[in-house]
Amino acid sequence: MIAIKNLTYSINKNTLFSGLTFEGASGNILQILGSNGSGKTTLLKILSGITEPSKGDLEIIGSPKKLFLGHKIPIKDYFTNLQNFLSLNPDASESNFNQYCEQVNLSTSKTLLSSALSFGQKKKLLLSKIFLSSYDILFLDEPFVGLDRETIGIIKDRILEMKVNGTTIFLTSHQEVLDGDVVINLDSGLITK
Amino acid sequence: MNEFKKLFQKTRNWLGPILIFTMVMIAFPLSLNIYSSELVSSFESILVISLLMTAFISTEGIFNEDYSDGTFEMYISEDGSMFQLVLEKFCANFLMVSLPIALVGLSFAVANGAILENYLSALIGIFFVNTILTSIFAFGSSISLNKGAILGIISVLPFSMPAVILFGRFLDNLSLDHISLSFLQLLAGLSIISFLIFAWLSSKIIKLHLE
Amino acid sequence: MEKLKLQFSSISDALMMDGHGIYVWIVYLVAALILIAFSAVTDSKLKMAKDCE
Amino acid sequence: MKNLLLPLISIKEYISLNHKIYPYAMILGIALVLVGWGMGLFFAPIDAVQGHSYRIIYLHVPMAIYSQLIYWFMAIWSFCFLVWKIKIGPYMTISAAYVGCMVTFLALFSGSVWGIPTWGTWWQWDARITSTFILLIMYIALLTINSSFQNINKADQITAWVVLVGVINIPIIKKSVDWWSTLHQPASISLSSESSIDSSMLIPLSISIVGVGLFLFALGLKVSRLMILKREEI
Repeated sequence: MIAIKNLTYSINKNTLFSGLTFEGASGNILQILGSNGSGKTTLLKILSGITEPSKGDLEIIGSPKKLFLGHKIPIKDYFTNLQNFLSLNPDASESNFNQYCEQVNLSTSKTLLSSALSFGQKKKLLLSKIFLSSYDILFLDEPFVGLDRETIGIIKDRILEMKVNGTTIFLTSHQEVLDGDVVINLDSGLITK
Repeated sequence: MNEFKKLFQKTRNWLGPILIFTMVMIAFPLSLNIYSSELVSSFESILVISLLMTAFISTEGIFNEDYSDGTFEMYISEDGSMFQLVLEKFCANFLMVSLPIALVGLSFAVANGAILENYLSALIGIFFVNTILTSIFAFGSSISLNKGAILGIISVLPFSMPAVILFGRFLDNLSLDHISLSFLQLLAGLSIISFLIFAWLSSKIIKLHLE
Repeated sequence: MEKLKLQFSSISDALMMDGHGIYVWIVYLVAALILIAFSAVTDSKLKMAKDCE
Repeated sequence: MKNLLLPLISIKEYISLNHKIYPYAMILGIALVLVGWGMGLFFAPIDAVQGHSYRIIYLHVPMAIYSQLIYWFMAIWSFCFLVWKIKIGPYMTISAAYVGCMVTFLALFSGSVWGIPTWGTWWQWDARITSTFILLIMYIALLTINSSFQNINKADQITAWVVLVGVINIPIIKKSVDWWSTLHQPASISLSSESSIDSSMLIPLSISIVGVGLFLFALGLKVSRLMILKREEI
């Protein structure tokens, strides 16, 4: 589905990683490991097509449905929860919102402004995107940060469900919640299966 | 539609420029003798300068929020067209800021006796010039994303000079009652061209910023 | 072409230039200063950059 | 053919070429400038109308010409950089911007001083002066943009885009300012009477134009070398 050859990225004279070669087959979880500042987020951004690599090829076969969820949360404070939910999921309806809130245990009112939400709650609202539609390739940057144990479990289940359905999932995480089929270690440059 | 909703919710981003424009329009005659003939003659330049200022103020943070909260990144990863998003933002700004400002500007122009006839032409002219300036300054704001506004202004201010000159000519002709349909067409054409070109450039620059 | 001959009889004459000298000489002096300064600054920076390597 | 194009692609090749050309350009440039300005200042005949103050022309005209030409030069390199990703593109653009900024300032300055004895004022809202002034602002803006991003690649690309927008804008600005100033006041003042210039004035002028050009080129080579030294590992 997605093939990377000799990928190199450098800012000015500083090379973050070089010569990365791997493939992401459908139904695989690819875990990206590395210390702070090793370029995990940058690699995800390159894979999702936001950033251009300095060198190397990035080949994506077909036109898969992609999604990148970074550690920034695109929730607008001046929108109500429902408005935010609907702008994140244009095809959803109000009943989807209530359903989703029950599913992830998000206790809030739809007419409340999202500025009242806590970080974890905002993150829950954002993650509705992976619950309400399916994707071919998913890029998750630290998806479990700021979430309670219960929610982590729910999201883990959803990720595993998507994996069974053939989604390629790229993941960076400091918490060891999920085991990757492929582990990309940016510190050592090793790729293990 | 989403962009309209967003702009509408951020009251200060659209009401602010309109209020500032109105304040300048009110403050200007106070600085002159009320019976002085300067009132009419210097009104044009005040109008141009305040249009320039409000175009800058209204576009100053046009991309900042979506940039810093990750909306752009998510949008691009879903293969969304940045160009289209920027076009929507521009349109929202035109309707919510430029049009009201054109109306306010026209009413003050009439009140100060700078425009006696051709109200519709004046309205259309002010509106189109405002859209040109808005497009140019929005481009500047895309350059200075998260770098503070000064960088954006100095980099696009030279580009706005032709628009200022054009507007000066327009107001001159208007007061002499020489305004022709072709002049309005020229303004409309330039407005559309600058709208498309600067929206496209802004989308390019924003993509560069996301790296 | 034959008009191209020395126009001034003395140095003070060349400096005065019938009262226009001040303008002419200021322009040329300032220009020369700026050009030389630009060149010198670049040179010294080049040297510094080379030393750092 | 490939060997000729190599300096465009490889920084190393460019540096060695730069080292080869630089001394010739510098020495020849300085020599020609000295000859041209010397001839202009001391040997060229006096202008019938303006008197001796016209001698500023030998500095002013070359600077005015290059202030425009350098922008076009930058635009070409920016275009090459954006389209073909030519590596030395940004170095050429930015080093030209430094030189161009200085040259445009000198053009404005010499013009202003020249204006005092000739027009009785140091500033006139003439089309050419105004558009040159806007050009100076553009140079400064470009340098500011380029220096305000930490990621050099990003800075170079954004600068290149702004240069290209600017190059479309230069003729527009010029035309519009022309339109504006000619309608406000009669265009009685023209900066130089190039059409009726005598050969005895033309020769020093052309020598200084060539000389200043070579000297500026050498300066540009030097600045680009400095930038490469700072940014790249060779």
